[in-house]
Amino acid sequence: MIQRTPFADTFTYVLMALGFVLLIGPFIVILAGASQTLQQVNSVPFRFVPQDHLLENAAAAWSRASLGTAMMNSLIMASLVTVGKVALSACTAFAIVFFRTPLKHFFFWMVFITLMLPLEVRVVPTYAVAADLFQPFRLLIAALTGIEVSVEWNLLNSYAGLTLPLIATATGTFLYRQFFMTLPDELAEAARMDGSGPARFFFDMLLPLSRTNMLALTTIMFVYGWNQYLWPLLMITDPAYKTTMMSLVALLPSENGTPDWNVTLAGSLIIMAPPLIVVAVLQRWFIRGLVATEK
Amino acid sequence: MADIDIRAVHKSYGKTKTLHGVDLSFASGEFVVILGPSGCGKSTLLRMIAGLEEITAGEIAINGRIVNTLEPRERGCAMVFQNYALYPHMTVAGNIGYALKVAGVPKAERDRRIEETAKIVGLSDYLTRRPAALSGGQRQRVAMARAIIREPKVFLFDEPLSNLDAKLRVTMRAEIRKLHQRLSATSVFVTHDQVEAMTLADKLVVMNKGHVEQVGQPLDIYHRPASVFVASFIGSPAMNLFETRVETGAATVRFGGAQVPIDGALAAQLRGKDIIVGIRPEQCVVVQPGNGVSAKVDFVEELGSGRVVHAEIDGQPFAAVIGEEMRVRPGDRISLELPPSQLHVFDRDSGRRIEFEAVPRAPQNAAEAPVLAIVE
Amino acid sequence: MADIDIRAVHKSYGKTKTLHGVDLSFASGEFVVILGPSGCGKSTLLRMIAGLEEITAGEIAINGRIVNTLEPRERGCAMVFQNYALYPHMTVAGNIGYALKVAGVPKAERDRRIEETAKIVGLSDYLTRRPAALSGGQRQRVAMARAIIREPKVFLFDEPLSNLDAKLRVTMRAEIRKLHQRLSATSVFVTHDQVEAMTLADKLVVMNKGHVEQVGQPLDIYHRPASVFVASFIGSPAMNLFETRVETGAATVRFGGAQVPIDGALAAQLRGKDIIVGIRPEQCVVVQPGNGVSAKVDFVEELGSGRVVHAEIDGQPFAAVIGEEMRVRPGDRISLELPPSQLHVFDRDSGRRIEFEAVPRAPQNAAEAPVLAIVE
Amino acid sequence: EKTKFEFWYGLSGDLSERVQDACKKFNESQADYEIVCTSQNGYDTTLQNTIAAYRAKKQPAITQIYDAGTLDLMLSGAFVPARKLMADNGYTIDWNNYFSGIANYYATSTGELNSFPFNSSTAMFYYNADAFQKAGIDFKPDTWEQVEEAARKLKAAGYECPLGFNFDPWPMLEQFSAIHNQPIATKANGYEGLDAELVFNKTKFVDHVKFFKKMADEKLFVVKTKQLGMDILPSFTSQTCQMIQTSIADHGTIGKTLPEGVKWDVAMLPVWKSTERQNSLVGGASLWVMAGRPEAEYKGAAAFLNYIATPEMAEWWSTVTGYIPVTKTGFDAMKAGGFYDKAPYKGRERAIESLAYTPTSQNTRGIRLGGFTQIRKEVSTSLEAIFMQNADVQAELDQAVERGNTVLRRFEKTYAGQKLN
Amino acid sequence: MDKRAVFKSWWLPILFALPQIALILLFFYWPAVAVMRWAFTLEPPFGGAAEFVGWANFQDVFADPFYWNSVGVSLIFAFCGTASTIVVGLVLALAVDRQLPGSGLFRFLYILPYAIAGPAAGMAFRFILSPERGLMASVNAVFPDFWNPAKYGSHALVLVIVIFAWKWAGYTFIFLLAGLQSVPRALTEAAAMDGAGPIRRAVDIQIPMLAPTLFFLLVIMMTEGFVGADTFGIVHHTTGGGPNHGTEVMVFRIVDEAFKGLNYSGASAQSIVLIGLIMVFTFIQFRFIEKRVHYK
Ligand SMILES: Nc1ncnc2c1ncn2[C@@H]1O[C@H](COP(=O)(O)OP(=O)(O)OP(=O)(O)O)[C@@H](O)[C@H]1O
Ligand SMILES: Nc1ncnc2c1ncn2[C@@H]1O[C@H](COP(=O)(O)OP(=O)(O)OP(=O)(O)O)[C@@H](O)[C@H]1O
Ligand SMILES: O=P(O)(O)OC[C@H](O)CO
Ligand SMILES: [Mg+2]
Ligand SMILES: [Mg+2]
Repeated sequence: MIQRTPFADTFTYVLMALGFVLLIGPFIVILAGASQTLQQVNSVPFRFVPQDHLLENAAAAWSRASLGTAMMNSLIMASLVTVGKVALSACTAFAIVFFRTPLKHFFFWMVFITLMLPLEVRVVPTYAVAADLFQPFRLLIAALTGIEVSVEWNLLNSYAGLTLPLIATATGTFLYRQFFMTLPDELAEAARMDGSGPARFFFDMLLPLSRTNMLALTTIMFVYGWNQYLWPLLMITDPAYKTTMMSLVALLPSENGTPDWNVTLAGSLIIMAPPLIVVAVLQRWFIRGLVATEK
Repeated sequence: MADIDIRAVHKSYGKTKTLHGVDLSFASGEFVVILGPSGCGKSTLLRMIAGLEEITAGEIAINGRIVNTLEPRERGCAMVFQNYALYPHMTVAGNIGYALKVAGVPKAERDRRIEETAKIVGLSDYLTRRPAALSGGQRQRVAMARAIIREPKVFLFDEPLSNLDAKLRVTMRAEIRKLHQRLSATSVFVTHDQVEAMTLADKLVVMNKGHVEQVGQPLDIYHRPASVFVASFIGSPAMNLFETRVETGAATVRFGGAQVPIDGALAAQLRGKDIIVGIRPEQCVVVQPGNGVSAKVDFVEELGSGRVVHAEIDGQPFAAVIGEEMRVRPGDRISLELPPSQLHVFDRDSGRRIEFEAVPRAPQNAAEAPVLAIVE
Repeated sequence: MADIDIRAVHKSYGKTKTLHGVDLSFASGEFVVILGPSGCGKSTLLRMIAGLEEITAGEIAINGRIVNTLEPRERGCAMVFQNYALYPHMTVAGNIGYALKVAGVPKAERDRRIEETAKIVGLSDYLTRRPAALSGGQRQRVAMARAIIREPKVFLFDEPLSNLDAKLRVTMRAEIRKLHQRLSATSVFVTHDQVEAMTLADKLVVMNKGHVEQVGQPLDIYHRPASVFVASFIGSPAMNLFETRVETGAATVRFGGAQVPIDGALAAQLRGKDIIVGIRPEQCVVVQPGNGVSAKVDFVEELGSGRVVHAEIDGQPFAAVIGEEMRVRPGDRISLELPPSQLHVFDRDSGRRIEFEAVPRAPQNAAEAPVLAIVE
Repeated sequence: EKTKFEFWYGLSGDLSERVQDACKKFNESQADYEIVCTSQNGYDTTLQNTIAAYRAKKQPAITQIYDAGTLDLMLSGAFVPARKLMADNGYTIDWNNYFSGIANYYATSTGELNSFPFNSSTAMFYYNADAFQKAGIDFKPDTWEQVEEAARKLKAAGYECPLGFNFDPWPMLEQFSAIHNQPIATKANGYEGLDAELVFNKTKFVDHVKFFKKMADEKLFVVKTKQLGMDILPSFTSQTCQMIQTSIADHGTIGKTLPEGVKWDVAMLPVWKSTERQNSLVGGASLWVMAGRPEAEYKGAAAFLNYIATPEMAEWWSTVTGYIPVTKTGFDAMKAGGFYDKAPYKGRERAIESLAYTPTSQNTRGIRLGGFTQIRKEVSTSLEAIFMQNADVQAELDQAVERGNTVLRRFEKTYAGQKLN
Repeated sequence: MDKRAVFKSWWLPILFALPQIALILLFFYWPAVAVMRWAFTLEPPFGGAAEFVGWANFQDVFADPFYWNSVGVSLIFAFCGTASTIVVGLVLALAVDRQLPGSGLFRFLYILPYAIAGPAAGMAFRFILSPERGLMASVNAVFPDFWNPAKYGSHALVLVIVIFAWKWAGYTFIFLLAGLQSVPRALTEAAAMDGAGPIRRAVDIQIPMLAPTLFFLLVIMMTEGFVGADTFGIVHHTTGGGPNHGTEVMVFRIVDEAFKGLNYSGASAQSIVLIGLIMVFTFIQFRFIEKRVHYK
């Protein structure tokens, strides 16, 4: 469009620059702070120029908060959540979309409702369930047969406990459902005409076709898994299973008084890095995934 | 190659009825076209033959065997979908060969047959491409190849040409026809394009609102539409139709200030009846002013190869095709003769055709068949 | 009302050139149709006139004023978009009146003009509806009203009918024409539908691949296509074209086992030249076997109102329109006469028309104008 | 194969390291058991995690519960009483050897110890002697009147923060009430029944808070919290503030953290003039043995508890932390050894002095209230409102009492039918 | 919502859905049942026999002024958080949608904060907006106590909202940008021909066309603000609900009440009220707002 709008253009750049300052500025402050010495980081006014102490601060943070184990655990947790969610969601969405069973709508709503109630709201009893996974079954069996079974399975302080309750929500299922709904009916019909059964269709058609969605969901779930805070906080008492979010506390300037924010910020930079990298790298799919979940 | 019998077939989606008792039978090797406006149930019928849709009531038999409960793959039908439904993540070869792969045909044999089939549809050079990298016509061909490779007894086409541009459509039409001749499978072709229907069909089925309106050869249907619906649906520009009443005295109707005679054997019986009279724009003849029905010209469309006069008679729009040599301008008054032999008469209540003389056929005398006239 | 001058206009998107020097000039009040295949640059040209697209090189003047750098709103053009681009969140009245609102026209005055305009396009009863609650034709009318209310000097239409069904298209075509007559603004109408182009245009511009192929009156273009491209693009079924060489002896070409004479004033100069000869299917005449060009019938398309014989001559496809009374079947051999006056000759290298006699016009004698012949 | 068992504790930072040392020592001392010690980073989280783990049947064999959680544990039925454990496992402990002031806090009405006093402390008053000298203060701050005077002088001498304080109710409410013989709740601070009600909104505590408020308004007393960037302890060790009241447990840390050569001292908490000082409350935590563990673990737990109660370990523990020895013999041994005369440890004996200042009364025996964590939170919230948002002292304290009573009533109802023993 | 093309097997869908359904039953519905049970009993902290108390827990909750305080805080948090994320996202989306040179880079950058966990962002902002260092120190030096989230509840609330908005603005930005880009270009062109300049077009055409997206974001962000993982993480890590309950959002209060206050029953009652609130909100939003936003 022919537009002679120097004012509007300038204004647009000003807005975008302002957005940059607001949204990316904090990263710069963190980076600057994380690369300064104790004196520099505490000087008023703050100097936004990064210095060259990043590595030593990072090393200090790494050992103070034992970030080695924490990063590993977070990585395992985020990966498990991602893989579990991606796999289960695809299966469930397939069942919901491509079959006409009497229970379909029931399942659909059952899954849908979970969208509205995140873990935070039902964290207390979820904890109890994680502590004694088979309790419902025991109660069920006892109620049905009167027999007291004594099998127990405890998920506290385990990767299963960290991840399973997080996998048990519907976000991914919905992403897949939306995608499956956009596939033309004829695709399944053509496959049927070609003699393919449902399972074959799932593996031959749906999975390869949903690659983009998988990447999107991977990004979303990795960020989600990595950033979990409350659940590990409650769930993990064994330091061997501590996640990065839990080590944040250890990173805060210690109470002995040294306000070594440079170390704190360096540590937080380390903790932020993996999801940041994932989002930056998979951004294209991630955005597509985000937007696809909308409709 | 198989014959298909459709007996009293009904279809309902929940409470909405889509097909209300369809009876049809297609002979082996026939090219059947099902024509009808959008939403009339064409696709539904086709999909029921394919086994993609449950049959609510009635039965469908292929080669004498009732297939109501058979899975699609057990029916020996192949289908070409409107949007082709190619598998976007597979190559052309993968698309064509998928049915064989599912059937467990060994790779070598499969590759051989894929190549063979690709040759038939002229895709040999494209086997390793993805559908996204193909043009519309090529995609269409892949869809056909995918059907052909299965050597089906029945070919089903659901508006396979409607996504192509006008030129390609003509070409592909010819190709489908040729293919049919070559493979000699029974073909059922669904469309809402009357030109497609007329040019392709051995047998034409006209549907409307879940009913079959008329079955027959295309030209028969063009010349003797069985109902007002068929009359207005087939032919372009559409047949002129006007509601009127046959005079009680002579068997004529008043129209555009003139008495138009309804002649023929049964004409007398029509006296005093409410009817709808139709005439195709091509059959109207411009005569000296005062001699026929008087029409006021609204505008004229030049088609190069002819012109269509859009006029008004008794306040109703009326179209007539006239030769190029006549100078007609908006606002002019012209006189039209409506040859009685070319009139179609329909019952006003039922909309069904009233057969009042043998068959109103194409003009038979030399004067009306000008091109040949020169030659003779 | 304004005239438009387009001078040596080029358009590039990055490195791809879309328009390569277009020179056109439209007179005030003219109805210009730009016709061309998809992707030829029609919309680009239109949008450059509108100010929606930058002009890479050359200039466009409206009423003598060069508008290259003017914003759309400063050019006094109104545009009807292909999919209407109605504001879905505004009522019909809101849509129609938006331009006035932006211009700060007081509410009372605005309402008056909205009503006036709505009346013109027959939308008075729909003013409070949202576009979503309108039919295709009504939406089209809103789009028109939105353009009309601004009393533009220039009306631009970008395929405004292509989203309508066949029937509505015919109606709206007529309405646009009427409106143009009434408003007497200069109109530029883009389409790829040749029927639309033929029926609407005062002046027809045929474009191809970013070039203007021909400019002229529709019938002129139909009868004297300036290039092979125009010849094949206009007319349906398309003109038969075959490459050949004029005999060095007589001014004839060999075709289908016969000598077809190329007569006319300049014919002698063509001897020994490589040319392309074209003839419209409607102009071929079936003659007694042995008398003309021999053709093998491939298949016949029944259109009801006529039939198209698809045949083969010298291995090339060839179409001819014949009357209904002739029985022709696939495989038959027929003889065709190609009247020399109806032949179009093109240079084989440049594809441009070679004018070898005055004007090959529509048949002038009564025998060739059969319908009227009866009357006279 | 060693029998492994878990020990959760709430100490963090430096003190956490010392616990780990103790665990290591124990593991090295014998071949049958292995204790796995895990810090839960705070007393309240330890209680919280212990409960969660108990509900999940994943409780540790031993857990460290602070004073405030005592009643919560006592009524839980989720523990093995200390005396029973030791008896069952064949250890003989001289239960009377514990300081009565300490034992009383954790013992039943019959004097039976349910848990093992481990890290006991009391609140003390720390001041920077160098600053006092520079400001020309020549007295020790024994009374709050003197504290005020010192504060004024310090201020006059240019010290920005004469006294730093936070909203921790332990020194401010609990210890203050004890040494001034004020009740916190009826029924002997809850020892005599679950139907106790909070009353601290009607005691001298109210005036005390008002005094603090006045001082704060005059910028003589300054709020120092983590949220504001620096808690009281660093404010003292960084010499920002010259006086603080905090646990004797911090004595070690302060000594280590203050720059070499800075003179500082520790005193008993000040009292108001003309008040008869009472003994202060024992703070810190005790070790509980949780029920529901395999028998073998109890053997190990008993061995561990026995191990840390040995005089050598008790002395080591008191040396490396600021905690006071919990047994009389331990204390005597250390005193005899001249421990309290040596430089870094000098002054710690005042904690015991404070604890043993008078025989315990109804108001100084301890606090036996359910959900006391929550009550503390209500109090500190009120204090925060008073000092940060200028809320009315009486109204805020009334509210804290009212809300605290709600907690008590819910607790009473939850354990309806249970008797305090 | 039904697909026409479906397979007929009845056991296969069950097999496919089973893993997730099982997880949902176990970790969602079963806990939900427990919440219900606890809400009507007095659950002892260490477990054991719990007494049925009817609505008493709810009465306690409703009688508690701090509960209502947390409702208010949550409302402010969710509303302001939602409003600021949407406004910032919208402004940036409108700017980037103009597709001036370089805007692609900005688009790439704006989404990055979304990757950051609430607590981590909280920690960073504690430094960045700390009253004694960082940016605000200079301001505070001139106007003492101009900014002191440790002291003033309102400042603290602003702080957590800023963190929330920072993290989520990129998210709304992406949706709004996608929404803008799906507005047919012809519409803005039509408006341009009708004489509207860029700002007028934004206000008259683009923003109204975004209504469905805005509505969607409204629902999502309100839910996120009320019960989102980040809401808890931010509050817990940045202010711990203080000062003086100033930032005590409902989720925080629930967790705090349950795990710190050992009052599982009261917490469960609050959970149920919260769930009810979310449902009411969602309902209101769908019932009254959605009606106005769909054109097609
Ligand atoms: N799955 C379905 N559920 C409910 N109604 C349906 C379903 N499929 C089709 N219909 C309805 O049945 C009728 C016939 O549909 P059908 O697809 O057979 O029409 P059609 O003749 O093929 O039309 P078109 O030319 O538009 O493809 C339509 O009114 C349609 O709305
Ligand atoms: N924004 C653009 N960037 C790059 N190429 C473009 C752009 N817009 C159009 N083109 C190219 O310019 C050529 C002409 O496009 P234009 O839209 O003018 O064609 P058209 O004649 O209107 O075709 P149609 O009938 O399909 O609308 C096409 O090849 C198209 O791909
Ligand atoms: O800091 P401590 O270990 O002395 O403990 C202080 C209080 O007793 C905690 O409630
Ligand atoms: Mg259909
Ligand atoms: Mg175009």
